[in-house]
Amino acid sequence: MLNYVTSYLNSNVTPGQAGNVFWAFVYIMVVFAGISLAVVAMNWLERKALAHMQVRLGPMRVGPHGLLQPIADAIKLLLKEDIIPDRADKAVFWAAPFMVVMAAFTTYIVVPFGPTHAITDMNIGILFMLGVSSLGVLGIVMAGWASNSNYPLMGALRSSAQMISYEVAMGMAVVSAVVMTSLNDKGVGTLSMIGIVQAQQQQGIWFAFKFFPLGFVALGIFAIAMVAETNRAPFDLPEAESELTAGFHTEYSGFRWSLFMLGEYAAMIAVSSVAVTLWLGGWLRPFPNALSGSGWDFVFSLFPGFTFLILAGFAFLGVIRMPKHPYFKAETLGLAGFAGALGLIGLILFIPPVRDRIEDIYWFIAKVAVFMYLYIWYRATFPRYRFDQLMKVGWKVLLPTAIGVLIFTAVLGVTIK
Amino acid sequence: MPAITPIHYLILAAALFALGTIGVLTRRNVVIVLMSIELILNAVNLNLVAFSRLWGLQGQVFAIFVITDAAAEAAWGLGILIAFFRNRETVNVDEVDLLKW
Amino acid sequence: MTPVATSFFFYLLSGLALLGGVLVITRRNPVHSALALILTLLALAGIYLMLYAPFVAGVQILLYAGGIMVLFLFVIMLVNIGRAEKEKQFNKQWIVSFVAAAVTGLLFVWILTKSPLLRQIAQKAPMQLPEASNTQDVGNLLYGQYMLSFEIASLLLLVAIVGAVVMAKKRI
Amino acid sequence: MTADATKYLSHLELGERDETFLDSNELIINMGPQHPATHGVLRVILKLDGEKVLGTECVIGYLHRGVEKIAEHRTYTMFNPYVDRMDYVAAVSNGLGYCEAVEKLLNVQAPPRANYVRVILTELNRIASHQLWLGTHALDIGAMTPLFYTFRDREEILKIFEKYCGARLTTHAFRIGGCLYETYDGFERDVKKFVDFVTPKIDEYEELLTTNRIWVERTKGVGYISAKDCIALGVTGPVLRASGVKWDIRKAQPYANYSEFDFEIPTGQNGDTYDRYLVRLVEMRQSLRIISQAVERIPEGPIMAKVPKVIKPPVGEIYHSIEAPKGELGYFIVSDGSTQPYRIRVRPPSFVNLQALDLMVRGALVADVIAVIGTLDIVLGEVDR
Repeated sequence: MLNYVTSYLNSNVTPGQAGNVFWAFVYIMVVFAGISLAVVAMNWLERKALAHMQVRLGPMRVGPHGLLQPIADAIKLLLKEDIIPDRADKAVFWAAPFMVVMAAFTTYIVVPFGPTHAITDMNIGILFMLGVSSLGVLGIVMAGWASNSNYPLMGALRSSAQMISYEVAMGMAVVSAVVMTSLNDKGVGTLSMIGIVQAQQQQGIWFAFKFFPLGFVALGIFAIAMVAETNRAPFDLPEAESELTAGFHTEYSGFRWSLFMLGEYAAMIAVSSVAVTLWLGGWLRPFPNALSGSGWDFVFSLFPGFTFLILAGFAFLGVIRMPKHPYFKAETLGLAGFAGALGLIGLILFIPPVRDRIEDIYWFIAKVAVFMYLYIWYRATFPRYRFDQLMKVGWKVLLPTAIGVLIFTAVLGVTIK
Repeated sequence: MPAITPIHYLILAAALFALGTIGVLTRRNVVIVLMSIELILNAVNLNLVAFSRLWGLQGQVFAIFVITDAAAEAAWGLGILIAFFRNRETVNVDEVDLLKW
Repeated sequence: MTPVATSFFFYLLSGLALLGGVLVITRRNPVHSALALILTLLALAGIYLMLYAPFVAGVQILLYAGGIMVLFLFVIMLVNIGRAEKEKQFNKQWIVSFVAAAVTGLLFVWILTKSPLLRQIAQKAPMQLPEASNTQDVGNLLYGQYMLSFEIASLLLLVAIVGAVVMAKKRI
Repeated sequence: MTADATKYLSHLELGERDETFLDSNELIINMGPQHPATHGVLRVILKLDGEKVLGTECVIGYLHRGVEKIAEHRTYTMFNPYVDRMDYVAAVSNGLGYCEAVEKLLNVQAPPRANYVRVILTELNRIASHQLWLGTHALDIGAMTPLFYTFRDREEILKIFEKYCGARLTTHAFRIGGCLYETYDGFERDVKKFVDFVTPKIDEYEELLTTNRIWVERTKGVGYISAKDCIALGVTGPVLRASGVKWDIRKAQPYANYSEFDFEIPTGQNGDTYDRYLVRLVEMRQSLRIISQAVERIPEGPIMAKVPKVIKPPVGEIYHSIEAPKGELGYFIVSDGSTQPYRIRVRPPSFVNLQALDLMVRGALVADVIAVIGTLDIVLGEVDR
């Protein structure tokens, strides 16, 4: 038994490929917990960043700088009454949020956080990812229909139309990246998520910069389509607050509503990781060619530790700037503790064995974080599209561009190689 | 439990096919009739994929063709359904008894 | 990726598939039928994975569950009338149809269990299908041997799109 | 959607209801009175074909307090604070209109210094009202951020109001015959500082919106109304001017001492939501121009004219209108010679402008209804009174 557990550690494949059920389970648990935590952190970050962009402070009361706000929110949502409308279709109404969450979390099976840090590596990785994330539409349609109310129904109709339309452009952009993987000696590409990153490693270039500007345009199309796919501003028509009150989740409350939010944020992280994997080199560190050599490797491997130290520095700055009044004593101590914890993590990340294991995951998360920040930024900047304009952008701008990029990529791939 | 042989898959496919046939022949709602047709197509797909386990990948290729056909059929069937519904305000298949109205 | 606990997953998935199938043809509400059909489709996708056909499984999820079924739900929501649920659900000849279909099904099962040819099949050793290059192999076949069929299928889809638009549009 | 509400709707022909919304079947949606984008308690019944609007019906009166009736039981002075509660985001303008109407009835002239203070406060209030409009309008269209920017800057105006008369929103700043309070020390400095502060901020709003592609797409060509229709419906204010009619009571029939200032009346050509947005932004700049001229030239002297303790206007009637931020705000006062008005009728710009809603949104999409309600800049307190 113990042998079964330890034997995996010596292999260099994902637990799913190794067929090791124990480690696969461990990975699933870790990823699930990690994504839930990321959603919570994202919630806090979004509120804070958005607030600072909008000349306000955001959550400040619960914990130092509102750090405990997500926990307070979670408790509030769990304790709220779970209202099921009288004339709703109970079973479907009940199942819809779970469908959304399931679709969002299942995609993480194939997300490669590192060369071996994935639950499994599927031969059809990216196809699976697109397929499962498209199941999220079903949850939204179910929610809108089961509520038996006009606004949710309209939200669901908008949402399904929107997501189906943008999936097409998204798929085309993905295909152009997959075509790029086949530009090797054998001429054989791959759909596997790990394989795609390895192809970028072998070709020595991230696909965003391959055949410039083709790869970059494809990334741009994907980055726009993924915002529409996750129903975020400026494509948040299904839940357009000023038009449809709250769209498909108007009738939801409490725990079920929070499941929709969980699903939405998890889906955001999922599509961002697809973008990172396909175009931005997944777990690869930046500048692998220009700054190569073991010296630079060492420098880049120090990044995770320094990131945490900088964060700890910011938290410590917060401690210094805290009012000296005794009323704030508990908060000051809490923030100091938080800063200390961050600093400690940063120091641990400098220890060589940890440093080497964590580096891949760090670069992956850092790249995803950029996309998550973009989501917040979009939300603060853009007004909302109207439905017909949204369709126009999807079908008349993004799709033709994506097809053009695909054709040019294929032609260039055949001629230049 | 006995090991799973292709026969198991074929029996499952047969059962799904029978269910689909029952749906097509007995239900009045056009939408459900269309969905029963999807069931039948899936039973066929399962057969093809199960045989491809024995005789190579051609079965999978045919399964993909069947899925393509299913998509075309769904689009067209639902288009007819909407046109029909608009004219007759009903979705019952046994009320489609005129060639022209 | 080798399948583990094959018999357990086979019975689980086929149970789900059959449950979904039964629900599809018995529910009054077409939305419930559609959701049951999605259950069947996903269970079948799982079975395809067990049969070393990951690409078909992926296409099944992406196209069937994510595409076609959303179309179904969309249309059901458009034509959903409360009246239909209160009407008679089965047509007049349902007894005859049921018996005929059930007999067909039993016939299949009988053939599958008794036929000597199929007994051969049962004993035939499964082929080694390289799972890791499944997509590439299917792609080679699609764009090699079956190129013409592939193009015809694309034409079929085009016809279907045009046809659906013509049918469903109010005023052309 | 309850049955009783549909019964009285004439032009929507809601008698026949279908349970689906395909083809000839319409969907009827009740927008409001509890809806985030109806600016209060407006209820709009929408008849939709999918997302296309076939017709609308406004149901108003959820905020009706009977202001006009209350006036008949109050003396002229006692009624003064009530007018602040009509258009509560432009309370100063309301007060100005009422005070001037009664002054006209009494044949009293406010002293010049009072007129200058009145103009400064009213124009500040116009900016505040337009800022609130811009923030909420942008929020309705989906841009969250301008709301916070405009509220940050509106706060400075409210601070000046608070320093001047003690209230921020329902100011009750003016009295019949002038102003009750002398300006506080540093009033001029505060106003000048505000002008310097807010001028770059208006550019900031423009930076976020004017050339923003999505904003332009959402507002250009949306909610079109021609100059002819505007005049036929009695629509006034920025909505009228954006359709190309150069009509501003400050220029056309100058009141207070507007004739002494140099400012321009911005007009648009297209009569769509985008032009109304531009017109209002230019109006804010013009208001700043008026304020800076007024604050430079503010004369010394009394702040209150000689007005009898008990106001008893002679028998007669008067109609006096001013250019409120939202349009022509008119007061029609009938006096029977007693201390209380016999009848007061208010011509509220929001109420009249709201009539154009149906015309502007027919054939548009649901999202446009929101944009048009926003661009009409209605305040339900004034619509319902």
